Amino acid sequence: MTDPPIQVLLLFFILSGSLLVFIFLARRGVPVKLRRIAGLESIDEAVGRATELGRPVLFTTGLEPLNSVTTLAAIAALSRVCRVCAKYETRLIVPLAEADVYTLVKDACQQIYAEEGKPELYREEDIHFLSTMQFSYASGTAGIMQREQVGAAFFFGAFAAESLILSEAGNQIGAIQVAATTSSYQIPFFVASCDYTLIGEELFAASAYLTRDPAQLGSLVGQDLAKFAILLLVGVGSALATLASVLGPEAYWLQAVLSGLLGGSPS
Amino acid sequence: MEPLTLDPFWTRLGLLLGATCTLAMFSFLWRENAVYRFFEHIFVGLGMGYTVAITWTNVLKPHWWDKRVWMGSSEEILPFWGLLGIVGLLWYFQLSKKRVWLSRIPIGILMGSGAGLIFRRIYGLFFTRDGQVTQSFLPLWVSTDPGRAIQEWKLALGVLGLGLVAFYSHLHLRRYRRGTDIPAGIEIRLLSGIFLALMGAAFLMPRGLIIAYDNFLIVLTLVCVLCYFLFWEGGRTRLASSAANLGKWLLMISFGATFGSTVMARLSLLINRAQYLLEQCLHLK
Amino acid sequence: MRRWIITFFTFVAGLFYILEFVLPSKTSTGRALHAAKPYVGEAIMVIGAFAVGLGVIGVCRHHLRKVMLRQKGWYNSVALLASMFAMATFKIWEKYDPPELARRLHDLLFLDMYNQLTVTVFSLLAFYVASAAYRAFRVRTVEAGLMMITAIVVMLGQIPLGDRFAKFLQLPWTFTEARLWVMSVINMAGQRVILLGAYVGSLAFGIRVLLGLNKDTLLEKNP
Amino acid sequence: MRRNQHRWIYLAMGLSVTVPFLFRLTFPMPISEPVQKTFHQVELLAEENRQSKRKKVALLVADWEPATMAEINPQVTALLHHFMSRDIPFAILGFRPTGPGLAQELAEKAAQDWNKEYGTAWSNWGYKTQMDTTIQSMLSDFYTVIREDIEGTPIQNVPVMARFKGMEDIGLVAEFTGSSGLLQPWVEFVHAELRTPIVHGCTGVMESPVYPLLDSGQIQGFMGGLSGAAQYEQLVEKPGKGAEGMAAQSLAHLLVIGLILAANVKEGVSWLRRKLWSR
Repeated sequence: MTDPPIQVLLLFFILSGSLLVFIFLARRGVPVKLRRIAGLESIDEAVGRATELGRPVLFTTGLEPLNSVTTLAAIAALSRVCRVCAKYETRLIVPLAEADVYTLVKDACQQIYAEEGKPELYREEDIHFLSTMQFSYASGTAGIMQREQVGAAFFFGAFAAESLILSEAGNQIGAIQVAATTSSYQIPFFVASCDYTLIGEELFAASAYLTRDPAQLGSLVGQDLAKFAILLLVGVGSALATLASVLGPEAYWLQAVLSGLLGGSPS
Repeated sequence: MEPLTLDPFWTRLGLLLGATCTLAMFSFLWRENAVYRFFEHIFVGLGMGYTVAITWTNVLKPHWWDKRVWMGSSEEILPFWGLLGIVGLLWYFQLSKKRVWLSRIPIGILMGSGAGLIFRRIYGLFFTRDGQVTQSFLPLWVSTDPGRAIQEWKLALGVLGLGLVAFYSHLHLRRYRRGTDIPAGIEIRLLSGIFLALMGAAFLMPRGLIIAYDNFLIVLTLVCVLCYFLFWEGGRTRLASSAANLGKWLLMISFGATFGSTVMARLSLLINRAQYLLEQCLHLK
Repeated sequence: MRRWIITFFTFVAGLFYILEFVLPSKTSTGRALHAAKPYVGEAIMVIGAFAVGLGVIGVCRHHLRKVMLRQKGWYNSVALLASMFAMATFKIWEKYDPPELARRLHDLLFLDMYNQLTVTVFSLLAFYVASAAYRAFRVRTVEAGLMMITAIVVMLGQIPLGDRFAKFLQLPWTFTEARLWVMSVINMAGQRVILLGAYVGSLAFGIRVLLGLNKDTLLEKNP
Repeated sequence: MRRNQHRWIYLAMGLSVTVPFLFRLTFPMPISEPVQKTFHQVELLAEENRQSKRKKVALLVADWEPATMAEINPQVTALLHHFMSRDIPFAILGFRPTGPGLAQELAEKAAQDWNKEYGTAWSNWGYKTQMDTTIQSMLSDFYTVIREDIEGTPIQNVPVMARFKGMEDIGLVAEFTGSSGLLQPWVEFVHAELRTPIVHGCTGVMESPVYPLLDSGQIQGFMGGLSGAAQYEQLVEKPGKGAEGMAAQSLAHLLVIGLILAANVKEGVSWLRRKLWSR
């Protein structure tokens, strides 16, 4: 393992610092307004439609275990869906691919039903731990979707090739589907087969948006700033590289600056 | 372990089972049915059993069980081993109603370790020598180098793309302006002018000084798509939201490309299945 | 109190990795942390692995109840439980030099059933890709149009007929070339940003988890 | 019809991959440059072996897994036919547990056509872990790393390896994999140090990151996906799974493109109808 160079540490310091500052500002009560995220309102709408049809709702959190941040964000969204389901008294089915996620989700759902004052609606057998093996999980989930004729399906989290298996199974039964994933190679398939897709980072924004948690909202602003900083960095780097390319190899000092900018420039 | 000998009975039984499983899974394409349901449950069971087995053989046995030292060499491992077992067993307080909070400790450890690891992962992925950000420092201008001279079609495509951008910004800004009271047409003409100049310049520029289109497009895509992922309403200037719209278009191109290139891999799998069923099981060759 | 204990463990687990990242490996603490890293990783892996038992308990409970009460489809549950125990047994047994029959059965379960099932479910994707393409790539918006055109160009770039087609149309490029260009320029940059955004989001989420600032990570709401 | 639409699509898809098998359809392929270069590199090795007394060995690095078998196996088969037809001795080595076994199977199948046998035509060094360090140790002291072949025979006693001294006797590295990051160590260590030519085979998805390596001359050729295999089969005049599979690929690709177009035509027609109706 190589040590990160000092300028990268500084960058991390700035990034984390801006995140922390905005988190605390937001917790202090500074209001934060977010841009509209297409597909987010669809969560309530989807659950509502499933309720009208008298069909259950399905939510799954993808393949990754509990120490993946994507999964955690998905669980945050799940808690919202669970709350809405409890409110509408709609059945919620959660097939899962990781045992540690299973334990947490089971607990969380029970608690949310209790908080909504409907503990009797919580059914432990509707939280399934299927298998950590990708395609066992996929075929199990697809089977559940077809058997229970779910009215709305949510695929939030990290997915691999099974993304299309899940969303096509939902399509065959005409479920309204919302997907959100950070796995960049699977987004096209969700875009192609789901009604709404949250692309990449929108998943994190969604979890902030839904929970209205000031800490999350604040950190979104911090994230924007961090991304802007990286954007600037790319701009500066490109400008330097352009300059170096124009001046030619004589400008060795420029090469040095460029390679000193981060871990080093591409040769 | 010596390899198993080929035995026609077992081979045939294996092929029979394999073919049944394959066909049962394919029957899902028609509709969900009892046969599929049965094999799906078997599949989930097998997967579950496999999970349990590899968790034991690949994780718990080599990394925990085999490390217990009842006697002899390293003394410091023993308490560590026991402690891990205790922390691991805390999971099972999940089953008790009263002390369920204890099961949150292993959950917390897992979540915390994941959160802490993020730093190194970001560093490794983006900021090392061949990291994704470092690799984006691309010269937008390349001096005469016949090896990297750009092809006409790329230029044409790029110009077409820019034309689209100009057209779209035009539309978008007009729509956007309706809500405000900026005098008509100023920024539209300005933007269109800049793009037209760029387009013309691309054709007129001497060959060696042509903007390296690939690099330019990469940086443009990076910037615009990044703008799409900005969420704070307060930071959305007109330029940013315009870039974000373009970013969405570029994202869609990227998605189309991913979709198209994955088709081949998926089809190969089906072709492999067809080979299995037709050749190995039915001996059609 | 309970909340503090949990947050403490979370924080310490994260702090270890952060310190390991930040402290230079030349200092003695840094060296110690580097040396300890594989062991900590191992320990966390082991802790995570213990959760599998809970999953098994959950599955057994669910399906045993089905079998006991003879609910609809109970025989499926029997199949599930039986295949689970068979697979676990034979897969573990396989490591301890079992008799030939056990190995035959293992191969039957693993190679002839499990592997074939996996590959088959995976290959269902070929069908789904086709029907998703039929449904999704309709030019209703500019976005869908761009997606469709790129997908078609890339697909034509993958088959030999595509390049003949390009020659027939007298295009200045072959589809193979165009595919590589789209993949390595726009696609690459797009994927890069998605990745970047996801990781920056992870960073923020990680910081909140470590400091226990999340309202909805469910860690805090203890009865 | 509308409700069962997806079934018709599935049926068409099923037919488009099975029909080429049943009727042995093949499509002739234009040979692409990377595949031509791969072929050329093997020919160069054959020529070199013909002229010198000490035959150089080709090293087949088998790093693929059952999941990518569909694409890689035909590539390897075609390459092995080429090796055997030109009497090039070769060795198999893998850094993924399943690779050497799969390669061995393919080699035995190919050997039947050319009357070759294990031991005299090729040797199999089996599965090794720790890729980076293993390759580096192979460079410094070959025989401490590779002691025995998979049958347990000491490497020096395998006939084909009798005159083998070390890594400089390897005339070509052919690396096959469906995962990323497994080619780079060969480029970084072996090619950088000994200038050993490297050719590569990968799945279609993994193709685009390989082109820069070919451009810079760090590898000498590669084939990607089934189409690469089909082209190579054409070059060695031994049509097999690749050509067959490619026919199915082409047909299925055309089907998907056709479906997209059909959907749009349908959409257009209904749009037109709405337009006319509203007048």
